[in-house]
Amino acid sequence: MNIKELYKNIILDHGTSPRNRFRLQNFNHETIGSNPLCGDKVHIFFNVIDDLIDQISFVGEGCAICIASSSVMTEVLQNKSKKEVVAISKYFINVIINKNHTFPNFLEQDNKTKLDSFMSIGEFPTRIKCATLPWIAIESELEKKSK
Amino acid sequence: MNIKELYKNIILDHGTSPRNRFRLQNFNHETIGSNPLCGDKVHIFFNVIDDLIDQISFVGEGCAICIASSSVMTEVLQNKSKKEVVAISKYFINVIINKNHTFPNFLEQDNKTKLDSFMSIGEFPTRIKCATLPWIAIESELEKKSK
Amino acid sequence: MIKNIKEEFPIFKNKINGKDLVYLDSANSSQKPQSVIDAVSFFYSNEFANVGRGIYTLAVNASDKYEKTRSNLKKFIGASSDCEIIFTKNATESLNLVASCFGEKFIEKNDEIILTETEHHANYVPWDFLRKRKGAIIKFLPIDEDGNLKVDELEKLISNKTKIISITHMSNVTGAITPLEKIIEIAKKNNIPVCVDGTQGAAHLDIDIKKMNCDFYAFSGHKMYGPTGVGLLAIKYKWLEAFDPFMGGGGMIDYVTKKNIAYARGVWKMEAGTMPTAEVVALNESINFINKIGKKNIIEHEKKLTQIALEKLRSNNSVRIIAKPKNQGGVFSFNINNIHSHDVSTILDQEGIAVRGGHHCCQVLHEVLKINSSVRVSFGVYNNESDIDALCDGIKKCQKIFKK
Amino acid sequence: MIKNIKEEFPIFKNKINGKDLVYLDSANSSQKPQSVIDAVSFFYSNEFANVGRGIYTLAVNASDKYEKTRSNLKKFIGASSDCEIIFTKNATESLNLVASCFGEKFIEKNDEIILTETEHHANYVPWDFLRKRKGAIIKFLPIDEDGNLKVDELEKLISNKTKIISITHMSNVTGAITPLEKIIEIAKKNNIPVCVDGTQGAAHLDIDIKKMNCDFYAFSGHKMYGPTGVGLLAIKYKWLEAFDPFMGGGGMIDYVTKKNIAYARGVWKMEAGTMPTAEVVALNESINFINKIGKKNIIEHEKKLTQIALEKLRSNNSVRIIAKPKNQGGVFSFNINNIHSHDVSTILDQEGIAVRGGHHCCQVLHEVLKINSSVRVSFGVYNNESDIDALCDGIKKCQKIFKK
Ligand SMILES: Cc1ncc(COP(=O)(O)O)c(C=O)c1O
Ligand SMILES: Cc1ncc(COP(=O)(O)O)c(C=O)c1O
Repeated sequence: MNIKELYKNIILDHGTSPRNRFRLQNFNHETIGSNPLCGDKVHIFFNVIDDLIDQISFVGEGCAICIASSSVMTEVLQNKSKKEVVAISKYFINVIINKNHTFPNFLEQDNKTKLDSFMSIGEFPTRIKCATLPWIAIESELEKKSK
Repeated sequence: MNIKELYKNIILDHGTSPRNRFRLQNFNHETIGSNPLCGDKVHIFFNVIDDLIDQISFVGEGCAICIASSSVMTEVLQNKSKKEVVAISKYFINVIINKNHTFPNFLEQDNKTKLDSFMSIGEFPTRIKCATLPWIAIESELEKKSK
Repeated sequence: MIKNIKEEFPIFKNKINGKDLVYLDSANSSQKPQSVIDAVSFFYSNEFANVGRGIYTLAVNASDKYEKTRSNLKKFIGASSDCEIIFTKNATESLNLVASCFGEKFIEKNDEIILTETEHHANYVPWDFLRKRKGAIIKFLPIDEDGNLKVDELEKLISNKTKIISITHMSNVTGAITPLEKIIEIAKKNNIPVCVDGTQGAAHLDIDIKKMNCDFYAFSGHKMYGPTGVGLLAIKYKWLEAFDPFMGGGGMIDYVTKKNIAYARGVWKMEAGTMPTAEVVALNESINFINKIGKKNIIEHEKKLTQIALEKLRSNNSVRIIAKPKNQGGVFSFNINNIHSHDVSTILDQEGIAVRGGHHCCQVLHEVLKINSSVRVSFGVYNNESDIDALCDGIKKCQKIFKK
Repeated sequence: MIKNIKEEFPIFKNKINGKDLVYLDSANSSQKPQSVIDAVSFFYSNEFANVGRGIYTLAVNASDKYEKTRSNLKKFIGASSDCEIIFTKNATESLNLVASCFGEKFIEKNDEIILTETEHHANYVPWDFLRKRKGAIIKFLPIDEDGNLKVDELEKLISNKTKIISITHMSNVTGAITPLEKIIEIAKKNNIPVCVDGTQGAAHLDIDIKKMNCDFYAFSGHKMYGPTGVGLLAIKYKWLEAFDPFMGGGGMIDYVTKKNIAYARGVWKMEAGTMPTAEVVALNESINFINKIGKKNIIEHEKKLTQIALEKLRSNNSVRIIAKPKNQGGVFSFNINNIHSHDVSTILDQEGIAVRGGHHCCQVLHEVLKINSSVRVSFGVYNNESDIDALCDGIKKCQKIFKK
């Protein structure tokens, strides 16, 4: 596995120039994901209107992979329903861990490409958590609220 | 080193039929020596009159070497002065650990023989404590009182 | 399979005082098979790194191996998903951890702790700390004259102040196997958590933690053909959640500021500092070794040896076996009339026979049995009938030397 | 002598990701020389027995070897006769022992403990337990912007409530060597005991405990070319006498009855249960290894490498070394502009270079320095200039990959 595979253009782009890295003015959900071992920490804000994510953003510190994953997440989850968020999250984690490609049919091709660019992280076991951190945080927030 | 060297006649005799194993009626000193590791424990009683040990006895539980050493001690220290007790004790410990034979000139030949029969214990390092236990106890009792 | 197993243990190639080594002290610590010894060397020579911290290749692989031992241990003891395994330095630390963390949160003045008269000091002294520090009360489940626990008296000992029961899986002196099912059933009926000192059980008895349904199970690597320096504690997850950490340091924190410290969750909370990495990695080979032979075969082998030895020793009128438990593993203790256990041990040593004399860290038990000390014989997979013959000859030698 | 020392470490015969291993993480744990690895194997293969309990030949010899390490360690650190060494499982346990035993007896509500901003979590979390449990107050001796402790401010921090000062011998992040003489002089003037976290000192700095005159000195075997699973605590005998035991179990008792328990004296009181026997025995070879090369040569070698590395790295404009201590050992940390330490670590790993990214268990220090994490480089005897060249090339690779 070439190291350049890991730091692909999309990851490098989002990792060093992340999108939506600010605190939302209005939000009705927030959640924090952190990895004490390495110090990665992201704080995610999102606003749900009529079961759809209207706005979503994040702030935080972390490695390029964690920041890129958070940034890509905020783009991909725009206008998705809670159910879709969970499905996409499962897809993303599956892509990395099991290289499983059966993707949710509502997922747009360009978003799928963004997510798939994280695939090679599966080859770097200690970095998997960096990528999944924001996704696990948002999943657990949604599960909590639906209980 | 033959094991029979260790369990010589004197040690075996005193170890299985110890002398002076009872609690004195009158005593002005007592001291306890114990080895938590193996459970050996001897309680020594003695009565000092005009700086001389008038009577001395012991009770306790332990291996043949510890019991023999206590028994021999009660015989050897009879009528000895405090100073002589310390000198004999040092001699005994030296016999075992350093095989050092320069003996106090006041020590009777038959008592010396008894003490010297413990010499081969030096070859069995874990058993040295069994033999020195009562001697160290009486030494520390005398040191305490003379402070 | 067990027949040639001695060959896998390099120590038996050595002579002790010119004689073949007859090792009858496995309850103290077991000898190590070549595969375990090699695993330590291999790890240091080719794969060493500290676990859990670095993200470079060596560190990742070391962490994987470390965690692999943990998951294999879970299988080995039949842990269900609500049970975790913490690595400690020995069974003693595991028991101290339970007593300290449980005591800190759940023991108040006059609360009661139930132990038994057969406990090793490792399962008494840590509870005594709570007696001294918190004013707790310790009650001892008694034994009968044969060395069997009087389980029928347990309910009488239990009160609404009883906070925990901590008992050994097998006595390291008499070999009595504790009727855990009965005891735990009574405890659970009364809603009392149970800690099992499994130090003698791990390599010698059937273990099915799930069925057993205990809350804690403590054991040591070095008594199960593994390296020294590593102990284990199986612990129900709910207790892991409830407890504060036992020690503080690197690896067990969530975040640290000058004002406050938050702890990591799960097993990490209890594994502070650099762990016995090589030891944990090599312990996996001990599990493999035991599994290869099969627990069932081991139990059978050791029981059989014990029965043979007891029979032979009983035919010697000067030998008194100190207990006669109903259900006995591969351990028993005895005395020879008028010869102290340490004299026996020294004389046997001259014949290459390693047995332990003394109270075996069970002073209460010896007090109850009204003896000062005893000679212990304990078997491992590598023992065979010729070891028993050597023991019998050695005992005769003791008697000869002590016959005036 | 140091020139060919790498050959004594078998791990360097392996390839990491197809490259020669460049190990720059000795502050985390050091690699092991063949002599130490062999000592473990030899002990298990020929001499293994549990120490301190049996009186048969194997057990006696094992105990002798165990105690030999203790006496050699005393020489190694220049301990005087009023100082003992306790074996623990790691430096973390040593520090927990001090905090717990000292705290139990001598810390009351509002009493003050002085640490520094550079402490490893192992020398902060155990004291935080006392803050939580006893209402103690922790004060931090600050550092200046270069990472030097502001020793001049120590007297201001001291009050009549100050009960203990606990400080590191060397920062495991910046490599800053603590001016212990000054600090301990001030402490002693005020009658305050001093605990030194010597984990980074043991294998890398001059140690003369007697001259240093500290009350406690904690360190770890695995960071001094020794096995995992064994830690050390040098402790003044008067504290050993004053403290209650840290853990309870076999080997640390004087006698035990159902009503009461009396503790053994001396080091035994603190060594409960089966100790890391093989590890302690093998640790003797680590001391021999260090002595063979000579502490003076080691210090010189590691200082030189550090200076060379710092010079080379400073010539790279994108690299920021996070501190600039006056007196520096073989450790430093840095960041590359706009690249996170973990990304650096992962990319370097592909080149066979082992460095650690993160906060290195020093979150307070990183907070004070206003950085989230850093990449740490730490040297051992086996490093040489070509390792530094590899590091510089690796850093350039990081920059290339991150240049869009
Ligand atoms: C300064 C310092 N103190 C304490 C420790 C803890 O040492 P150990 O993990 O061996 O317990 C370390 C190492 O991690 C350290 O660098
Ligand atoms: C029944 C029992 N419990 C606890 C222990 C303590 O085990 P360790 O010394 O490995 O901590 C032992 C062994 O000495 C034992 O036999």
